[in-house]
Amino acid sequence: MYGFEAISAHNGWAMAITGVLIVMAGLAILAFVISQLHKVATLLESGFNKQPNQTSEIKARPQASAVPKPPVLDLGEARRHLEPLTAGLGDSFELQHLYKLANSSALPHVHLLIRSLREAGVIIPAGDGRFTWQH
Amino acid sequence: MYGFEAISAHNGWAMAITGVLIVMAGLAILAFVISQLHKVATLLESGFNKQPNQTSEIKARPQASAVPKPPVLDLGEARRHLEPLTAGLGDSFELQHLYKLANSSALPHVHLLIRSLREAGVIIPAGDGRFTWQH
Amino acid sequence: MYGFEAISAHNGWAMAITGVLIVMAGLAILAFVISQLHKVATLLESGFNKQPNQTSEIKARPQASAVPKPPVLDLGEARRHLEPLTAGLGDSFELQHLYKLANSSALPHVHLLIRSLREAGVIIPAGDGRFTWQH
Amino acid sequence: MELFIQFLTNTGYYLADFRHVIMLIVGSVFIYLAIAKEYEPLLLLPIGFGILVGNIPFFKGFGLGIYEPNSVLYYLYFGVTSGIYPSIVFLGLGAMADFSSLLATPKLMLLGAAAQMGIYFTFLCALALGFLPKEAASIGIIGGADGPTSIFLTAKLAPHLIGPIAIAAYSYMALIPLIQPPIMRLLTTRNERRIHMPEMRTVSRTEKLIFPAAGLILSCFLAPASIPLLGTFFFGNLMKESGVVNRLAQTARTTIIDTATIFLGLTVGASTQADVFLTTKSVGIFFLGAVAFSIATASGVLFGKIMNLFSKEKINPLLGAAGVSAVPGSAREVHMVGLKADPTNYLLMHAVACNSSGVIGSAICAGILWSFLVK
Amino acid sequence: MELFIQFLTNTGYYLADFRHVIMLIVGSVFIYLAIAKEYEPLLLLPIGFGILVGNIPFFKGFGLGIYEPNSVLYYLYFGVTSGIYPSIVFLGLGAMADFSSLLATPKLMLLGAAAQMGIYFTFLCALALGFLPKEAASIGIIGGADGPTSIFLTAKLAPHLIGPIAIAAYSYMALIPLIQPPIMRLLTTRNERRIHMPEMRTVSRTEKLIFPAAGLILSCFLAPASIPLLGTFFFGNLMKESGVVNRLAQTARTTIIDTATIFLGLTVGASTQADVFLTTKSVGIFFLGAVAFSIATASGVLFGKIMNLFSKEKINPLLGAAGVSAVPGSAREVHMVGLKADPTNYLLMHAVACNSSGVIGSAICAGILWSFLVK
Amino acid sequence: MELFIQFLTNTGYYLADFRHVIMLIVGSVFIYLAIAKEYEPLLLLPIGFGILVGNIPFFKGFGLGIYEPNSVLYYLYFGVTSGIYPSIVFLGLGAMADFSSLLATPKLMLLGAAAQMGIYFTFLCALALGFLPKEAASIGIIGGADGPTSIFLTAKLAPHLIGPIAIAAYSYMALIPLIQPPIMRLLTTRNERRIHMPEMRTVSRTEKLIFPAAGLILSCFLAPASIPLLGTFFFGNLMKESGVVNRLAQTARTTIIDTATIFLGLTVGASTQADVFLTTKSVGIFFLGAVAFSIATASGVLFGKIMNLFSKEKINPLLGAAGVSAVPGSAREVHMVGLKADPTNYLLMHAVACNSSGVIGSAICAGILWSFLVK
Ligand code: NA
Ligand code: NA
Ligand code: NA
Repeated sequence: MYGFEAISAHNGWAMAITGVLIVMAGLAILAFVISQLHKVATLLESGFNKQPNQTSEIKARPQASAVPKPPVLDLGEARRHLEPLTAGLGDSFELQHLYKLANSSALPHVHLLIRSLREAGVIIPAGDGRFTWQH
Repeated sequence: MYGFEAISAHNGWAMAITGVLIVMAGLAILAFVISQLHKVATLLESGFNKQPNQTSEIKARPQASAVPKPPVLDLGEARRHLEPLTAGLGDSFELQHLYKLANSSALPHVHLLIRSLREAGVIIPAGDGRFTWQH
Repeated sequence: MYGFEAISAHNGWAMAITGVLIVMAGLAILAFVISQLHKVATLLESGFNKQPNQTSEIKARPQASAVPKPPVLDLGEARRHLEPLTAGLGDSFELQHLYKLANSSALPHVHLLIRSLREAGVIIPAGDGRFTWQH
Repeated sequence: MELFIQFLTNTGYYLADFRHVIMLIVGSVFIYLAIAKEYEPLLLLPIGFGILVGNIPFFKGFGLGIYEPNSVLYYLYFGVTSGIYPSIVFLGLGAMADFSSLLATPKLMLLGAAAQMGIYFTFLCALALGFLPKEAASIGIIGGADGPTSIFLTAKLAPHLIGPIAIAAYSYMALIPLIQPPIMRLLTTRNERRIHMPEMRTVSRTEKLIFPAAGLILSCFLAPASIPLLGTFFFGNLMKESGVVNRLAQTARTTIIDTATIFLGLTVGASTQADVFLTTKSVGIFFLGAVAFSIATASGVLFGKIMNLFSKEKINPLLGAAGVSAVPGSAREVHMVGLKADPTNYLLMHAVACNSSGVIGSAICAGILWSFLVK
Repeated sequence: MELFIQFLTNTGYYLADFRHVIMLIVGSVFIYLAIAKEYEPLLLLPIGFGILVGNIPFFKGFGLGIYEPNSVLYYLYFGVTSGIYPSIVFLGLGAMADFSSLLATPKLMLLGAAAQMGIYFTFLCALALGFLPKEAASIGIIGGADGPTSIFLTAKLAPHLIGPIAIAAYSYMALIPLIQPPIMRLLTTRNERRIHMPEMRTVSRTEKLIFPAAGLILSCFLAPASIPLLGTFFFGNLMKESGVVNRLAQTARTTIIDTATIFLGLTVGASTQADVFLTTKSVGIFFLGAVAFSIATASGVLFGKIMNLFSKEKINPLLGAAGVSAVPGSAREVHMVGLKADPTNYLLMHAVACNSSGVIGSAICAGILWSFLVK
Repeated sequence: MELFIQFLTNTGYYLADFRHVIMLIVGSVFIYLAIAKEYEPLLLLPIGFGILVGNIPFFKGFGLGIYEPNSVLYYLYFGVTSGIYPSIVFLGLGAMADFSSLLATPKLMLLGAAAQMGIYFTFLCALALGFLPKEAASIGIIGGADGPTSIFLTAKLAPHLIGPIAIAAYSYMALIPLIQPPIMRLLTTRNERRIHMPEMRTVSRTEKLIFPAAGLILSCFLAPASIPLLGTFFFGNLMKESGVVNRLAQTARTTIIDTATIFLGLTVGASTQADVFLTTKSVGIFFLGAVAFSIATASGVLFGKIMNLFSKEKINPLLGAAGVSAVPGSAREVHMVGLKADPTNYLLMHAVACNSSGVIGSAICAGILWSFLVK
């Protein structure tokens, strides 16, 4: 069976038209929702912005409770304290993560510390802007 | 059943001899074909060499139609034009690919542009001689 | 069926107690064995330490039999000798491995050679402290 | 001795006939296009070599062929017939995709929808040519210009056509630079091609984070049957945009998609065994594939012109051609044609937006057709 | 026209009911926690999105749902029901783990053992609440605070509960920072929290090399049923420590574990279809999950205090809380609480030792319970 | 209480007998050789640890053992029994292989062919010792000195022997440095060993691009049954040489082959359960394995000498020993022995050429034997 006959026989017209309508409708709805998204976004921003503050207060908290502890600047010891923190991040990690963890573990002068670990080559690049521990 | 008896019973001699002959013949043929390959190669070279020319003419074409457009040298804009091009290449890419794409997208002074993107650290190494966009 | 009735009916008490005992016992044994491990270790050290010596004698052997061969310092040739060695190591490798292989292949002045290959950019970093051949 | 004879009668040299030769040539052409012309090499090279592998004559019932259970190829091919590879490829594509341009100019989505008309038009043509409905739907989906989507739907509706449909889909995707530009020029005036699109607004991270979830729910509530494709697609994109699971997103857009691509291409190629592939049906499929791509392009462009009739803010109708996706080929063609008309006219980013919606659009169509015809 | 109607009646919009809405909200909350709060994002994000995917209403018997054979989700979910994913995840965890601190202070292993009491206590509670023994065991294992272990045992004993148990396990692991500290403080005096642990000795390479083999043999001789978890776990660790197969260890702790994590999370999430998930059993499971974590923490801490009664060299009882593993969350909590009591008190490394033994401990418990209840 | 007894009677401590102890020692030796001696660590380490895992005594019919359906090990082992892992490993090997030296000196291929005589000689010996034909063929293939090839053929012809044959093949590959040099010295004069090979011509990219396709067609037309190995092998090599799909080639030669290697090694090791492994057959297999390697080496060297009788341009017969592949071990041994005889004699590149052809040769032999014996 061929031609229009075949099409009608298999209910082709209905399927084609319905199909077109549905995909049009679907993407139109999606397009509309997207166009409204920035409004929803602004509403939610607050929610997502909680994170920075909250982490920053984490930073604040231990900083407060931490009495400056010079000996930590001995890199060997520093590493022994930091390395376990990064275990969870896989074998390579981004410095900002290490920084967050280090802070939450209340080590003093974290910035200074990590930088010196970098300079001492204890923390080495692992490509893609990630780093790993020198073995 | 053991010994020669077992071998003949299982048609071992035939299999062994046939097997040796076939593998010898097979690799001999292969060796011969390989030894002739460089002739086929020289014939085909032309075909494969079409590519450089063809790409180079691609280079040529848009260059012609492109009026120098200084503002593009603003790296931010440059990136907005180039980054989508690299989407198809996965998250990291080789500079030569970016270069080809950039050319075919008719941006002016592509070389200059890409170099400055590198220098500005907008394009950063991703190991294995590949590069990616600084995020 | 609920409460203690259910527990006893399903032989729960037995399982719970047995379970606790077994895991306790198991980890206790493991803990004890671990605490003795360093003794076993010191015994075995000898075994594992054979390796360095043995490799070092490998180093020694060919060195002896190798008459200094200046032309090898032509990097192109050097590469042709070394690259196949690294085939087995995958597409990137650690310099120390290359070094070992190079030694066992009795090339002269291996250290000098590899360093110059690095400097000449014939061997390039591939991230994670591994290296690969410049293509 | 008779062992020797018997072995020889099982060699390819003895079993080969002209059809194998034809297919081996086809495979070689694919490889040549991939390497020398760099047409979609990530697809054409594996498929091309797969065609070689699949068309080495062998003694059937031996456990070697891709259609013989327990053969290695059979198991690797299972990822195609089950729809797993397409689903995984979409995971990786999602982890690569950047929807900012789409989020910035949502109305371009309609162009992505319009381009899908090619699917239904081809579906009707296929019916008219006497294909069964399920076959016709699988052929129509070629117009979506999405390899994985075509393979997925065909695997569900007409698995015996996976080979020809996949080959047709990928061939025409590779030929986009030859197919689309003439159609675009034919249907647009120089002035239309010169229309500049407005600068895009920057999109907030939150929008990018909400989109995958919203997109999944809206698309799949409408066409649940597109879950296997859009579910992983939006999941991959959320992993990428979230920024908190970078190692997963990284793996998804590298190893995972690469592995799926390798085995998808190799086995789809190998599924084109001469005896099942060289049929009149395949000829029809290739003819209809060309129709599909052309109509899809045309309807996208024309819809763009229609939109201009009703909205005062004119859009460049060329963008409609990018609605067929064929990522990223068509977007680049649109960009090039636009540049030809006006060297300062940068359509690329907007074209990419149409591309993305084209991908979503044809996945939805696959869901629709599947639910129409599954019973 | 009736086709149109019939299609609409198959859309999610028509099929959805309030339960789907609930689950979609749950999924969104998981995603929100993962992104905004960064609670265990590697787990919560895939699971959360999986919940969305699994709760899009669709017409059953269509080959779409995760419980319908031949659906893509069904095949991906097979890695969960068969126990393959958990086993592979343990391979990667082993290739990441560093046992030096455990090797340096073996007696801390007892704390890891003690924390497992939470498992058996919860097991009894579950029985008392009327759960069947196999269900009760699967619920109890939540107290092990190891996602893969819980999923593995549940897949073997009570596959119909994989969804709720996995969700409960991972939720509470994400909530460790809220659950553990109060319990620790409640059960310890300030002076106990201030106890410093002695400097650790350095561990020789040979010890690290012998441990995986010794650990495998000792643990699995006792509980052979834990082979699927501990076999790969110790294998991964040996690959890492040996230093002679770095490329394998590297692949194991990156691509392999990432891939398993992606599909484990996605499909476990998708397995929470509203109709099978929203049951009173799930409520009970969540309640018991909280019990499990609390008791586990408590028993770890209390056992630490008991040990102090008998040994002159006092240990810090807080470390007991790290015995529940929940790597690395609990170790960090212990460290933080210790620091609160005395800013110079660094418990992290010792807590990590307890963590490791907690992982081994609960894998052994899974083996024990499985062998008790399999018949 | 009786529960406790009953549990104890299921522990390894109760079930273990001397055979388990033997196997555990064997496994430990493998691990020791891999780590301390660095003999083929990528193979010996996973296999060694697998032997430990497979020989922990457990209660049968429990769903734990590698031979019990539904066990995790059973599913992972499926990649071996189905032949998928070997096929995938060859994909990665192809993506690593560099055929330039082979393309530059094609006649060396004959040495690779000659070395395969070891396979057929061992096949006859095995028959003579009373092994069944299918077993004998699987044992003979050990002479190919290719792990994946041996495993593939054995999985097809005599799956019950996978364990011993794989162990034998890999053990002798690790022992190449002890087996080959004496044979080489025995069969060659100092002057022969000192023969220098001519400088190699440089090979054009086009040749490298044509070779994979030509190699596939020529080898598999002759022995179609080697498609599963050579199909992926040449595919991997084309991906590498094409240079247009670097990301795929890169994934193939890293993650894909690493993953296959890990699970292949682990499960092959675990398949050596004491009760199925410690048989007189295994003893015979190990004896025949030694024969296979020795004969293969000898026939390669002798064939080199024969070639010298007929061609005026002499080749160094040592190269014949590299025809057994055992990549890259044998090539290195040839190089070393050559250096011993003349410190300026660099045979490495030519030896690598023989290696490559040895790999192709034994894959063809696997195809031949399979097609002989499958029926
Ligand atoms: Na599309
Ligand atoms: Na635990
Ligand atoms: Na071989």
